Amino acid sequence: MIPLAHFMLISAALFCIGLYAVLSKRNAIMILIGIEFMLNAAILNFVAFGKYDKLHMGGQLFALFAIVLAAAAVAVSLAIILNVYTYYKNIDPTVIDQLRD
Amino acid sequence: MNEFTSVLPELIKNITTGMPHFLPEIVLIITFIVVILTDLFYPGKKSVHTYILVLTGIVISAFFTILQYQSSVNGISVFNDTLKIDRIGIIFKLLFSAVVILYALFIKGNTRMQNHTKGIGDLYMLLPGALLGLNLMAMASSLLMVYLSIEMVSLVSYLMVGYVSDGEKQSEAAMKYALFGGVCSAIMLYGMSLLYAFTGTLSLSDPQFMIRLAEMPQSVAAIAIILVLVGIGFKLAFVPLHFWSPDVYEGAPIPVTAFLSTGPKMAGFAVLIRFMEPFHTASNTSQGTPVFDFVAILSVIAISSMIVGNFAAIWQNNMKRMLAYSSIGHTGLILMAIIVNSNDGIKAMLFYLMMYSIANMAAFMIAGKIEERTGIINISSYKGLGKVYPLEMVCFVIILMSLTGLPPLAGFMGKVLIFSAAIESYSASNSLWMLSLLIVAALTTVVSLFYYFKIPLNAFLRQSDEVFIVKVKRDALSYISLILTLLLILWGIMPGLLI
Amino acid sequence: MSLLSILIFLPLFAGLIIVVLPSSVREGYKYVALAAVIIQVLISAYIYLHFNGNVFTGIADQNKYQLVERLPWISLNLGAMGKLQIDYFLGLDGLSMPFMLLTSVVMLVALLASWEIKINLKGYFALFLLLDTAILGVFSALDFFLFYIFYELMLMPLYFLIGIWGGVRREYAAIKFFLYTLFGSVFMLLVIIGLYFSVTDPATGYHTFNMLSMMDPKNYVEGSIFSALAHNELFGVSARLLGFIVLFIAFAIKVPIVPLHTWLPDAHVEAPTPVSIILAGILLKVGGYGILRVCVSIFPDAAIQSAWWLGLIGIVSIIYGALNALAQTDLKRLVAYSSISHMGFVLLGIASITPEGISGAMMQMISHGFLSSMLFFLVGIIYSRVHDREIPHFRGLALIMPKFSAFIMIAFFASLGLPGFSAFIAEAFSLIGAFNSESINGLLPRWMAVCGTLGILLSACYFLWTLQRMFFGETRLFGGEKWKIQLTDVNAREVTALCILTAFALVLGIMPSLAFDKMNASVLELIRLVNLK
Amino acid sequence: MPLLTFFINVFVPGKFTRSGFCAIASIAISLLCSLLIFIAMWNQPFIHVQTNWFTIGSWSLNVGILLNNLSVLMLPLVSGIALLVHIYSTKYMQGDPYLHRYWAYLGLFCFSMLGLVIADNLLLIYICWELVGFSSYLLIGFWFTRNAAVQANKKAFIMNRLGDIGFLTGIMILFSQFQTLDVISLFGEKGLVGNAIVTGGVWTSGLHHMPAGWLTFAGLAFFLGAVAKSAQFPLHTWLPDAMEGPTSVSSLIHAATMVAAGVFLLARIYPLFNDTVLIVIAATGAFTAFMAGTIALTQNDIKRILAFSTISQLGFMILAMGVGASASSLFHLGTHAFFKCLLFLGAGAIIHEMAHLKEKTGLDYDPQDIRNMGGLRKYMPVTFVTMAIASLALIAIPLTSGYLSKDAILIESFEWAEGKGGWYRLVPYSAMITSWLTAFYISRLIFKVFFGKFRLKEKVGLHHVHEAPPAMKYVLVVLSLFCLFPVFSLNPFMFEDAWVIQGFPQADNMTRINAFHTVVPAAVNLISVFLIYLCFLWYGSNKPAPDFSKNGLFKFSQQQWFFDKAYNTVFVAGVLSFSRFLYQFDLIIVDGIVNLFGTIGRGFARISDWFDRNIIDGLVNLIGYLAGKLGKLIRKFQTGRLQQYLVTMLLIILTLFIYKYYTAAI
Repeated sequence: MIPLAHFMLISAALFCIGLYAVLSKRNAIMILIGIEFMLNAAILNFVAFGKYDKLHMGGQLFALFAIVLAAAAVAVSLAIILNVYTYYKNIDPTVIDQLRD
Repeated sequence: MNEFTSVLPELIKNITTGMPHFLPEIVLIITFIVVILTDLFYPGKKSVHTYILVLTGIVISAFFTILQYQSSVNGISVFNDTLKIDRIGIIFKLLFSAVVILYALFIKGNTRMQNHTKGIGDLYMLLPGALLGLNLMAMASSLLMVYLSIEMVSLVSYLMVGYVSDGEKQSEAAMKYALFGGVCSAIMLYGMSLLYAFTGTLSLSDPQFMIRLAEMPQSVAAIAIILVLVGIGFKLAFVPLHFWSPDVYEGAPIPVTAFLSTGPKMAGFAVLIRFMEPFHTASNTSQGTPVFDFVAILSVIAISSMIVGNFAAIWQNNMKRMLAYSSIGHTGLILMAIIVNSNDGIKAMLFYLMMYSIANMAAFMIAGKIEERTGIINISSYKGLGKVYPLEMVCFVIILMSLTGLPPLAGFMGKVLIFSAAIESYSASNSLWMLSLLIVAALTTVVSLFYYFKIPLNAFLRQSDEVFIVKVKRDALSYISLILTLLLILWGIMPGLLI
Repeated sequence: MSLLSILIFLPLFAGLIIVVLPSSVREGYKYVALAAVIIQVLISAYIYLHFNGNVFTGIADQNKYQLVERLPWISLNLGAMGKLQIDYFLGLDGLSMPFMLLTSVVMLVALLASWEIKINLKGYFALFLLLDTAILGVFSALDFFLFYIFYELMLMPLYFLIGIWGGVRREYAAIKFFLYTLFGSVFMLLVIIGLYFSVTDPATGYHTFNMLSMMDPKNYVEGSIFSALAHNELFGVSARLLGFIVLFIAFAIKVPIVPLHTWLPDAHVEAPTPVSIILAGILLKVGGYGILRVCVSIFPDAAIQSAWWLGLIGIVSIIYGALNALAQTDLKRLVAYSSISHMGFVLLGIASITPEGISGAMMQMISHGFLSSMLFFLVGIIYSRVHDREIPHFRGLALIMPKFSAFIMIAFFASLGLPGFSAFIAEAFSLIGAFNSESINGLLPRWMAVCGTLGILLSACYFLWTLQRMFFGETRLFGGEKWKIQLTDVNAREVTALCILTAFALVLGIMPSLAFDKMNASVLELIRLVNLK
Repeated sequence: MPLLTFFINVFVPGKFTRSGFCAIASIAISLLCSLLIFIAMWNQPFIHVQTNWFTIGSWSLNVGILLNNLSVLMLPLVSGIALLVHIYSTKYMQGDPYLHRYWAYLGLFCFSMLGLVIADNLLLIYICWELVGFSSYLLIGFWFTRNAAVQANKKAFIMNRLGDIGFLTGIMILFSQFQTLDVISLFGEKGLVGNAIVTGGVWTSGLHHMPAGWLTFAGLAFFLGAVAKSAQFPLHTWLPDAMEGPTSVSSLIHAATMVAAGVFLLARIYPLFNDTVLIVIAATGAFTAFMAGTIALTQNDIKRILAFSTISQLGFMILAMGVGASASSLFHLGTHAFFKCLLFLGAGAIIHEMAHLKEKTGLDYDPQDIRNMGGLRKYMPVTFVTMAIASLALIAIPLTSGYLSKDAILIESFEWAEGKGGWYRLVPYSAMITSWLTAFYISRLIFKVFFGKFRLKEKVGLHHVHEAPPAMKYVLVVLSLFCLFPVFSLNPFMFEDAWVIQGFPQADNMTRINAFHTVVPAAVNLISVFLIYLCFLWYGSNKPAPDFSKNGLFKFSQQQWFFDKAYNTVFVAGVLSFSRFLYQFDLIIVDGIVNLFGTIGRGFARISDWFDRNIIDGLVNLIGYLAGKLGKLIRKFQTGRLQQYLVTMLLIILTLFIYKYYTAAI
């Protein structure tokens, strides 16, 4: 039996790694991956704590939905990034800054 | 597993009894599927069929929603407490339907969208989906549904922004929107997972939710709640989650911008109300310290939103960007009504939202029409347009007056109601936050005048250097915006018609 | 539908007619407007003749208003807040009745001055009539909410009237005017709502926007923000005082007082002549009227507390405005600053809270309404002829425009308080009231009134100096012979307008009882109310 | 009954008449009524008729007319002189293109002056007071194309305005204290002013009281009004400038009537003054009289000499008021009105002729400069005789009216000074010196103008110069009759027998000192006669006398000449240079101060204008600027880079966390 704290630690670590990737990477795809990390951190939490919610299975349910939605979001995002690439020939978000004040 | 089988029939019963209450949404789902199919089989370039179908579907769904109004005085929870149908939710749903219908009309009237190479059918197809998401947001009463509906609306919005990708800017806007949204929803999800971890339930109306949360250390609970607020705030675009909005509003096609500034934003408020509900019932019943001090944090957010939105708007030259900032300012103002958190506050908020969405829609319609006809997107190029488009520009001015909050227009009544609620709350609580909110709201109203009035300034007060040789033709959009303007005047003089 | 409503909405109706008329009859617009305004003058004259000053004392008693009209208008059920009840509530008493007549007459003159407007006639006359409605509404509204709506409604048409038909820097002037006024009125709105929650209607028990209920301390909810007994404080200042200050600032911007006056010279200078006439003739009075009707009546205790400061502001405005007028080289700017100076007397009179002072202030507002209209009209005549109004550019105009010079002499001397004209009585009694104040209620020290007399001297200085520079001496014009031809004497239309104004100023100067009789009882009632606290 | 007709008639001149005839007719009717009233009312109890004018608050202002000795004396005086001037003007102003305006202005003046005289209410007096000033403004600037005229009328009006301020302040004080402005109830027998008491530094009347300082202040304030109107030091400089107007106007307004209004006012409100104020009044009067007399010595413009002389005589009247001799003051007012008017009209006739001459010969010279005249005695005999009589009256030679009134003042002031002693004696002595100066300057004028040779003779023939036209001539004659003693008193030597003096309550605060009654007139007259003689020696000769060189004089006794020379160097030259000095002082310092105030005022105006544009407007703009800056600052964050957005956002959220953490911990 792995203590709950470990799940939490790992999920927190995952979240932070994801966040770091989001903030530091110079590539939109890598940012997307960072987002996935963060999502998965949350999903991990849900599943881990779902153990206390056997009746409704809320955690597991949520995890499933989240996975599906994450996939959809990634698909949409990838399509959009592709679109960006066709115009900019680049997917570095620091370069793409035409819209600004 | 046995435990589960014992509750299974009850669960199923729960679902079947809930179905009638879900009728409007079912209609939307059916419309959605039918539209996909129609568009597949009758792909005509203008997609007239899809257009008509979408409108019909939405109208039917709205009709069912109206039917629900009588039966939902006390609020009905369906689907195991995931959805809650009450009057506020229904009003929101009706508002969404209205906004989406206007949106559809807008797309229909916008020739640039109509002439797009990819055809317009896919965009119509998204409308029922968007409305479905919005409706769910209005009804969501569990964390799962909150996340689900928000993501649904987000996905649809990403697609809308990226859909007519005919330029660098637009694709950039879509990318920013999607990535920013992704990060925010991930953060929100993490917050939700923490909340789930602390409370063991997803339902917001479950009493356990609050009891358990109150047992947690305040700072820890606060972290989870703030993380969830990030997700909601992304939809509302309040400070500091507003960064995406000017860029995306500018980059997106005008009808989409119009939609983004109204639909999802209103839904965000609906979700925020839902999310805060248990906290308030808890603080009303129990004597102890509140679990989370929404007043302070939302006041800070509201004040900074009003300041950032209104002051940054002063310098904008791009019409859409200006409206983006101004809508950040309006968000701050509407948050005031939420902070008051009384029945009056919500009523005031609903009235204000209604005015705001109509005015914003109409404003974008006119701006879109002008952009389409003359290619003008900058306010400084509006010079002399008052003579070319007298009807449109007069409407525009009235709309902007309403947004500023000048009597006798609906915007003024909205402001009065919100201020009334805030002052009432202040006189009850003597909270310093309320007072500072009021003062900032009043000050930023003056500031807002400054940038809104750049448009009449250019359109009427200045003479154009060049002669417009565009053909002045009034089309459906002109008349729709005229009707909306008249509505603003009517509600300003007779607000009793609404409430 | 009482006569008052007809009076108020008649211009709006005419405006709508102008909007829907096709542009092929654009020459007819002004006649439609003229017809509306003439009917308006007739109605207000009728009201004036049937107004019994001793019966209709007004102030805090609804039964003592003339032509009361009270209809439920907005009725919103707001749950916990009770019922939001807003009435369509109109009425006239001795404080507002003179202004109705003033508005009608000045509007007529402004319309006559509008003959010079050449572009975009439809928009112009529609906005003009909308403005007319708003002003009449302000003067007759007794529901605070209604008052505020009319009050704000004035801004919009003015913004466009200045902005579209104005002078070179019209954009700046228009937005400055708008921002200033909005700044005041937004905060006023907060106080209005605060008052709403503090006051209940004794008849229904609901909160109310009724101004008359707000004047009675009995109607205040116990412990509410503006309740006199609760002694609430905001930022360390008594809430009632703060409310008074906020309302005062809102109206004082209109009056205007130093140092909130800088919109005025710009707005006046850039506005087209008719709008300058309306601005100076009526709009400034809205401020003074508001102070009397709202600030002093609803917050009498705070008014007494701050009377000293009000008086000081009045004095500073008088002297500061006059000194600035002395330094101007633009004739219109000079007149604008003289307005500031003259309106200082109004403030001084009001601050004294004596019958003489307040009556003097009322009289000063009325008289200034006629005289400043006349001055701006005259300036407009020169400007329309040669598009220049720099004082040094003209000399010896009396030789080539004798009739015009005669009118300008009348206007100047009437403005500087020559006996026989209304301004004299007004200024003298504002000052007498202010002086008397120390003996009667001890609000204003006597030196204030003595300082105020300086304003009379200074006004003589700047007006006479101008007269000497522009009108006397041998003719010498900046534009040479060309100007000499362009500077034709006044025509029949202008003479009509000027004669109307002169007649009013003169009649009121010789028979001030025509005005005083109508307002005496109201003024006394107001003072009784204030002293009642 | 005469009251009613009179009331109607007073308003007739107010109507703007287009022709001189109409104006003359109306003023004649006024005169007739005035005379009737005068006969009916003199030494009768006063009549006071009131009507409600308007009500303000609960206080009603009743106005009406008050006829007592004071006003009924003034009535025929004003209307009489006005009539004469009207008649005179028909000729004098003939041919002026704006003649109808002239009549209208004169009408307005007569109306307001008569109104001023009979008004029973301080406010009404004030109104007429201002109207008088206004019509004077119009008349001074009648030739509005002349720059000097316009400057002068502006100056006159503004200086009068300064006085009006004082008047108004006085009214405010009285109103505040007594709640009425009615002259009778204020100043009548048992009036409120008399009943008010000053105790312990508090001035109390009924329920109202204020610090006693305000009593003095009120007196001074009213006096300020009188100072401006009657051209006393230091507000006298407008009067010489006002000579830019037509001469007939100068004679009516600036010599006979309007300037006397100040004295009239003092007489009306006499009970108000306390000792301090009275001393100020006396001192001011004495100083003005002396100063103006000295200045008049060296003037060359005929009208200016007369103007300074007027100031000087007004000083006498004010002085008389100050010493409590109000009856003599008013007496002098009456006599002075006639002879000064006559002098002006005579001067007008001369100027008229000189101007004609100038037109005919085309020479360029100043028709008002006495240095250009001389020997006119032969050509204008009537003018000469009448003016001579007037001059004698001015000098106060026995048998003239001036003798009666001026001696009355002198004697009473000596008596007053005797009662007070000390420095107060300066007042009568300076008055006495002034009357000698008077003798000197007026005879200088007469001799220079009428004696000797015409100084432009080399260039033109004098045959062009002839007597004034009949309308002017007869006016002069009539006026000169009024300069003689019988009109005022049957006893040519005792002023106390004059009916005017007897018509007013005698000042009883001084003891009659018989010695003065003989010594003073004797001293005055003897030295005056001597001075006239001296003048005749200097100016009446055919030689260029003012040049005090040895060969420039008659062959009179050398010895006397030495005496003269010593006298000259020590005394005359001293006086003359003092006179010049005073004139310079007047021109540079007093006028300079007035102008300085103007400049300072304008400077202030500029400063406040600058302040307005830069500071106040600047503050407003600064707020706008700051708002703009704030907006720009916020825009800085909108870099367009996604990750920067996210970082900012997360940092803010982190701050919120920290804030929450600490507030929760506490």
